[in-house]
Amino acid sequence: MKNSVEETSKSNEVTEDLFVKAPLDIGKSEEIGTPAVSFWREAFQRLAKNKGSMISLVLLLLLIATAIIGPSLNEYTYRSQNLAHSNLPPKVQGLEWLGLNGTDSNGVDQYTERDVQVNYWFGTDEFGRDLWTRVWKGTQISLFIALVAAALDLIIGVIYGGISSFYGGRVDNIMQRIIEVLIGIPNLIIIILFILILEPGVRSIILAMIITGWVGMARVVRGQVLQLKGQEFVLASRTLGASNPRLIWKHILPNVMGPVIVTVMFTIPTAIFFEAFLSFIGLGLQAPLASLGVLIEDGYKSMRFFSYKLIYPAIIISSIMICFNLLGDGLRDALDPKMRK
Amino acid sequence: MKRYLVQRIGFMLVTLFVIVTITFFLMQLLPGTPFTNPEKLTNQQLLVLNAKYGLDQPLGIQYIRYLGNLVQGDLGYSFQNVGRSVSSIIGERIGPSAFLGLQALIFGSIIGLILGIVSALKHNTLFDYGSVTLAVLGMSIPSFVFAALLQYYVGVKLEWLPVALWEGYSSTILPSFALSVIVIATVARFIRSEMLEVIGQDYVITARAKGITEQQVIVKHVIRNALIPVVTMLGPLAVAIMTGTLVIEKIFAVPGLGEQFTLSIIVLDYSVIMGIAIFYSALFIIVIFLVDILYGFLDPRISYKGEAG
Amino acid sequence: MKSNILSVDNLHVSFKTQAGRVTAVRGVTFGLKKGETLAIVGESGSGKSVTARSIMRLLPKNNTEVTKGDIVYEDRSLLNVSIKDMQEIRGAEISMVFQDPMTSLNPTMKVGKQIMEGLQKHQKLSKAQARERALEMLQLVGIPSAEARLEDYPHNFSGGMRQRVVIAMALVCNPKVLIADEPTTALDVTIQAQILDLMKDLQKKMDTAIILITHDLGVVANMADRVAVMYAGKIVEQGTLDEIFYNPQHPYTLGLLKSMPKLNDDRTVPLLPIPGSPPDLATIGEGCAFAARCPHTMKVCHSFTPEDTVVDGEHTVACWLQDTRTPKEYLPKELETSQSR
Amino acid sequence: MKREIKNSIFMSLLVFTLILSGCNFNSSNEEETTDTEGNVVANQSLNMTASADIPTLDSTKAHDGIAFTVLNNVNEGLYRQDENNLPIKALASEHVESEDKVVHTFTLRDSKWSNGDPVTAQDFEYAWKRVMKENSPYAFMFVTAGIKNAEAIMNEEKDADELGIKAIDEKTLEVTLESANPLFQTLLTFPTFLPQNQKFVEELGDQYALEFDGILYNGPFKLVEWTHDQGWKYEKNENYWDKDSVKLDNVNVYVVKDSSTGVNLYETNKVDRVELTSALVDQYKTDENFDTILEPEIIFLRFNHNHPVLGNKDIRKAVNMAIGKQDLTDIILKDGSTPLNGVVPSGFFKSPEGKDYRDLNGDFNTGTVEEAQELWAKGLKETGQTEVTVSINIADSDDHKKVAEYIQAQLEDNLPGFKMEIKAVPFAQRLEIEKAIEYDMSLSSWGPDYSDPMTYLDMWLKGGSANRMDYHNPDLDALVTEARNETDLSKRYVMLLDLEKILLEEDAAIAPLYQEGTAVLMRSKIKNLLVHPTGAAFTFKWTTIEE
Repeated sequence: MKNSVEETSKSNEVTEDLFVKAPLDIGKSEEIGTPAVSFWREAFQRLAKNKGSMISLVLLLLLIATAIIGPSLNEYTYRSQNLAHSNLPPKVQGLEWLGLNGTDSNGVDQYTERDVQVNYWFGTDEFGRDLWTRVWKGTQISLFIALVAAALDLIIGVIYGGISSFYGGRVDNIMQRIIEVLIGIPNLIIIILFILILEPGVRSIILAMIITGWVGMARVVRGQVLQLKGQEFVLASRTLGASNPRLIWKHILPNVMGPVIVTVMFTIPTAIFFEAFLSFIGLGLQAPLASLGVLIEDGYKSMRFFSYKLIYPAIIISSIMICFNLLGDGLRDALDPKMRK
Repeated sequence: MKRYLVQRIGFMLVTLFVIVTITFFLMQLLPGTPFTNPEKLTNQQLLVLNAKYGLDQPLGIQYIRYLGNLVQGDLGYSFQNVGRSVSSIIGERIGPSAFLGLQALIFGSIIGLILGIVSALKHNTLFDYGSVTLAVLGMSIPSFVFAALLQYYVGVKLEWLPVALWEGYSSTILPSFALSVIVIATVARFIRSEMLEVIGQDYVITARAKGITEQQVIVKHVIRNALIPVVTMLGPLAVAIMTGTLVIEKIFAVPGLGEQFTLSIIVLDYSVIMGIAIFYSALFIIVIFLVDILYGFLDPRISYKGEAG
Repeated sequence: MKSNILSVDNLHVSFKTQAGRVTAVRGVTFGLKKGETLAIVGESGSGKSVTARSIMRLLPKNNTEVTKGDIVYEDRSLLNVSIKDMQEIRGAEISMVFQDPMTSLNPTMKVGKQIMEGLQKHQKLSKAQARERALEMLQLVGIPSAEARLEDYPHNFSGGMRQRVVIAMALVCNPKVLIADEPTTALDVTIQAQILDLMKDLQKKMDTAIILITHDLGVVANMADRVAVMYAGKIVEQGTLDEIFYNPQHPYTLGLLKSMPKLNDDRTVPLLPIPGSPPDLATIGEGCAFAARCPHTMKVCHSFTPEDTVVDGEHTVACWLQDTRTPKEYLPKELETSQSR
Repeated sequence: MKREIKNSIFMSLLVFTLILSGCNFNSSNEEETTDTEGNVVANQSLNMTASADIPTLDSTKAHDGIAFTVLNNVNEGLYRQDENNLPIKALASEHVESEDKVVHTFTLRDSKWSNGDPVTAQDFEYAWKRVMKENSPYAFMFVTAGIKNAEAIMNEEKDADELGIKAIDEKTLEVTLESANPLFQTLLTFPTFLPQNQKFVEELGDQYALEFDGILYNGPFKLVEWTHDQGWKYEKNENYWDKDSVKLDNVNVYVVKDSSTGVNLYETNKVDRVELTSALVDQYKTDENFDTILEPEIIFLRFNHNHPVLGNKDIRKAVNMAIGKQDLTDIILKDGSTPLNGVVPSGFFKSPEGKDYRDLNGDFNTGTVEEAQELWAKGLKETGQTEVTVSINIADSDDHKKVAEYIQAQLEDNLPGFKMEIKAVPFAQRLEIEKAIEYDMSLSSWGPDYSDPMTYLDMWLKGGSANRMDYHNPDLDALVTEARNETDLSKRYVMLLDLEKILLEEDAAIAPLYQEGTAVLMRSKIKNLLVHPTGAAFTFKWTTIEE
C-alpha cells in the first residue's frame, strides 16, 4: 500500500496486535494540561521556591517569637536595675569559645572580678539591667510600632485610594490633588516637626509616621483599582446589579491585595528605620522603655568599650530590615502579574 | 508642554504654600521660648524680646508677615545665633551638605550602576548573588550604624582618613561613603531589575537578529533603556541622602545643613527649624519636578500634555 | 528542483526550567529552497518559535541547549560557526521579523537609526549612505513621508506601520532568508492582508526565501509554497500547500483544517475544535504526542513514536495510520476520500 | 539624545565644581606639633574642641560659656580670673575704693585696640551702658554687682544713661555702687563688663560681632579665623599690654558636638583636650591623661509645692533619702560628679576664715532607706494617700535621662506605692514647664553666675524668677535681704549658712542630688591651662606646651 520508511529491526517491536483501536479518553487528555492552580496558591508556590524569602520568613517568625517570649526567659524585667551588676559583658554557659565569656575589652573577666554568680546572655547596661530582656523588649516595641504604623497606613491608604479611584470623576480629581500636594512634602521633616510638638512616646511616633505614610499606599491602591475597574469581570458584575460595597469587597479588594501586601512589606522596615532614626537624633521613646533605636543610640555612645551594647540591637535591627526587604522582594516577584504565565 | 509646565509650577507653589503653613502653625504649637538662656531671663526681658521679634503680635499677623518676608527670600533671624539671618545660615551650611550629597550621589550611582549592570549581565551567577546581598545589606543596615563603624575602624584604628571635621577633601571621603551606601544599594537593585526586564524585551532580540555585536546590543539597547528610568530614582535618593545627612553630619562633625537642623531642633531655634524645613521641602519639590522634566527628555514616549498626573 | 538554502536536520532543543529539563523541539527536519515560502503551522507551544530562534541562535544561552541535530545554511553548520560569524549572518543573510511590532522596536531609538544599525554593521556604509538606503527601504515598505519618519520614534507609528518598519529593518540588507515569526498575529485583519501582500511583493523583488511561522491557516493559504505542521515539538506532516490543504494525512492536520472557517462553507456544518490541549512537554514520553487527543488512536500510538512516512514526493507524515498493519476500517473517512482523490 | 546627555553631565559637573569651590573647607592649620628637645616645645599651639559655635562675639550680648571663653581670651577688662579663680587686676592698673566702698576709681593701663585706637575709660562707659540699653540677657549682672541705678534701669524706671559709671578722663573710670558689695571685683572678671570701642561698634551697626573681623581685640589673643560651626583660631596678640606673659602662638578650636567624635579626634592627635561623657569614661579612666574636674553646677529635684503629696515635707525628705546618690555618681555618671546633700556645692566657696561652705554646714537630710520609708509612711498618712503617681519633668540630655531612669527605679523600689513617669522634653521646654509650675517633680540644674554662695540661695525668694515651684518661707526672704545689706563678711557668711538650713533642714524644699563633674582627657604637655567654674571656661593667657 504505502512505502514504509521503518527499519525492519524496529518493526519487530511494533507488533500487529497493537493496531487496535484505543478509545479516546477526553478526560485524560484534559488532565494532561497543567492543573489549574489558584492565584494565591501559585504565588505561594513561587514564593516557596525563593530561598532568600523563605529563609527570611523563617528568620522573621523566629525573631518575632523570640521578641515575644524572649523577655520572659529569665527573671529580669526590662526596667529592673541592679547597680552592682552594671556594665557586665555577655556571658553564656557553653558558648565561651564564641567570645561570650564575660571578659571586657581589656580581657578582664568581669564576672569573677566582681563575683557575679549569674550569667547575662547579652550583658548588662550601666544600670545593671539585663540586655537580653531589654533587647527583645525593644524588638517587641520596634516591631509593634512598625506593624501598627503599617496597619494604619494600610487602612487609611486603602480607604482613601479605594474611594478616590472607585468613585472617580470629581471625587477622584480632588482627592488626587490633595495627594499630589502631600507627596511633595518630605515626610521626614513632617515627622520630626510632629514629634516635636507631641508628647514623646510610642503613640506619638506612630501618629507622626502615619501622617504622611498612608499616601504611598493610597497611590498604590488607586492605581490598582483603576486598572481593575476597566476589566470585564467588574463590568459584568456591575451590569448584574452588584452593589458598590459588594463590588469592592468581593471583586476589587482581593485583586488589589498583591501590590498592597508588597507595599506593606516595604513599609514595615521603613517604619522601623524611622523609629531608630528618630531615637538616634534624640526624639525617641520615654525611658525606661526601649526600642531598638534607643538601644542602638545608647550602644553607639559607648561602642568603643562596650561594643556588645551596640552589636546585638544592631544585628537584630539589620536582620529584621534584611528579612522584610527580602521577603518583600520575594512577594513582589511572586505576586507580580507580569511574572504570571 | 508649556501648559504642562505652568500647571506643574502652580502645583509646586501650592505644595510649598501648604508646607509653609503647616510648618508655621506647627512651630506655634512648640512649647518653650526660642530665646537663648531662658533660665536667666526675667519676665520683663521676655516681654521686651517678644516685642523685638514680633512674637507679641496676633498669630494671623505673624503668619502674614512671615509669608510676606518669605516671598522676599527673608526667613527671619536665628534666635540662637544672635543677629544672624536664617538665610545666611542656610547659605553657609548648604555647601558642605550639597558637596557630601552630590559626591555620595555621583559616587554611589557609578558604583551602583556598575554593580547592577554587571550582576544583571551575569544573572544568577555568584557575582549576581554577591551584589544582590550587598545591596540588601546596604538598604537594611541603618546608615548611622555603618557610619559609626566606618569612623571607628577606618579613622581611629587604621588612621587612613580623617576621623571627623571638615578640613580638605580627605575629610569628605568617609561621610560621603557612609551616605553613598544607600545610593549604591538602591541604584544597584533598581538598575539590575530594569536590566533584567529590558534584556527580556523583544526589541533586544530584534537588535540581536540584526547581527550587531553583543556589546552594541548591551550598550545601545539594553543599558540605555535600563538607564532612563534610573532618573526616577533621583527623588527617593534625594530624600534618602537628606535623611542620611541629618545623622552622618552629626557623627562626622560636618558643618552642614542636616547638622544644623538637628541642632536647632534640640535648642528649639524655631525660625531656623522652619527655614530649613521649608528649604528642604522646596529642594525636594524642585528635584521631583526636574526629574519629571528630565525623564520626559530622556524617554521619547512621554509627552507632556496639559493634564497633570 | 532547487537545492535547499537552509536545512534543519533532526533538531532537538531543550530548556532548563525549575520543573526540570524540557525538550521543546524533538527532532525537527525540513529544508528551505531559494525564494520559496515555507509555512510552519501549529498551536502555540508547539515549538515553532523555538525552532526559528534556534536557527538564528537567539535562544537564551544560560538555559537552552541544542542537544541533537544540525542547522545548515549554504553548506555551513550554523550551530558550529563562531559567535562573530553568526553575527555576520544575522541580519545580512538570515533575518527575522517578530510577532509583536509594538515591542520589537526599541522605544527610545529613532526608527531611522534602528534601520541603519544593521546596514552600518554589515555593509560598512557611511552614515549618509546608510540613511539613504534606510530611506529607500522605508519607501519600499510603503511608509508615507518616509524622509520625516526616519527621525520619529516607534511610538509615533501605528501597529501596521511599525510592522512595516520591522520588515524594512529585516530586509534592508537583502537577506537570503527571512524568518517571520507570526508577523501578522498582533495586527488588525485589514492590516494583516496589507502586510502579507507587502511581504509577498518584497519576496518577489528580492528573491528572499521565507520561513513563515503562524497558527493561522488563512495566512498559510495566502502565502505558503510548502507547509510543515508542528505538534509538540515535532513536524507531524510536511508537504506542498495543496498536499496539506487537500490531502492531509495526519489526524492533527485534519483537525486543524476542520477547525478553520471557510468562506464557501456550508453554514450548517459546525466548526470542529480539536478536543483537549497540547501535552506538557516536561512529562511527555514515548508514543505519538497527539495520541491523547486523536480520534483514531490505536494501542501502538501510546507506546511507539511514529516515523516519517513519505506519502507522495515531498509529502511526508508521521502517523501510525500510514502503517500497512493498520486495519483498513480504522482509516477515517476523510483520509480515504482524500486518498482516493 | 546623546548630546543632551553629554550636556547634562557637563552641567552637573559644573554645578559640582561650583559647589566644591564654594564649600569653604576650614583651611588647614597643620604645623605638626613636633616635639623638639628641651622643655618648651617650639610650636606653641593648642588644639581644643567646643561643643557649639560662638553664638555672638558681642560682649554685651554674649550669654554662654563658649562666647564668654572667647571674649575672655581676646579682650581684657578691668579684672580677670587667676589660676585660683580669684580676680586680679588686668586693664586696671590701680583700683581705689572710697571709704564706704561705694565709689570705685580705676586707672587704666596704656593699651590698644587692634585697630590702633587706645582703650579708654569711655569704652567701658559705652559698653556698660549699651548692655543696659539693649536689655541684654546678662544685664542682671549689673544689678548683682550693685551698680547704681542698674535695677531701676532694668525695671524701666530710669534711663540707661543714668547707670553709675563715668569716664573721668581717658584713663580714669569711676563706678558708683548702690552700696558696698564684696562681690564687685569677682563680678568684674565677667565678660559682660568688657569695654567696647564706640566708633567701631557704630560703624559696623548690625554687622558688629558677626564675624571674626567684626570686633576689636585688646586681649592676649585675637581671632584670625572663624568659620561658622566649624571652628575658630586664636593667634597671639602682639599689641597686648602683657604680651610677654603669653606663650602660646595660637589656639585652634574645632566645633565637635558628638563626644565620641571628640574622642576619636583626640586619639588621632587632632585635639589636645576633650571632655568625656560617662559612656566613654570606662575606657579611659585608667589613662594617665584622664582627669575629672568638679564643677560648681548643682543638679537637684524641684518639687511642685502645691502638689497634694509632694507638698508634704516628710514626703520630700523621704524622696531625698531614698535615692542612692553615691551609686548615681560613681556607677552611672562616673564623670567626677559627687553626691550633694546641700544646695551650695563644695570646693568653691570659702568663708572669710578660709573654711569651705559645705564643711561648715555639713550634710542635710541624709538617712537610710528604712528611715526614708518611715518618713514616707508618715507623709502618706498625713496626706491621706496610700500610693502616688508623679511625673518627672526632665531635659532630654543624655545625663539627665540616665539620672531620671535611675531615680525612677530607686524611688519605685524603695518607696512602696510610689510610681513615677519620666517626661523628657527639650531643655527650653523643661524650663517653660518649670516656670509655669506645671510639673510634679522636675530635674533641674543651676550654675552660679558669680563666685558666691548667694547665687544658690537668693533664687528661692518668693516670686523669684528661679523659684519655679511656689516655695515660700518668709524667714528665708527676710534673711536674704539682711544678708544682701550686711557688710561684715563673717556675719554675712553665717547668714548664708543659715539660709541653706532654712531651705533644707527646715523645709526640705528641694532634693539635691549631685554636684556636676567633668571628665576630661588632656595631654600632659599642656601646662597652666586655667579652667574656671564660672563665666569663661578657660584662660589661655598663661598656657604653655611643654614636654
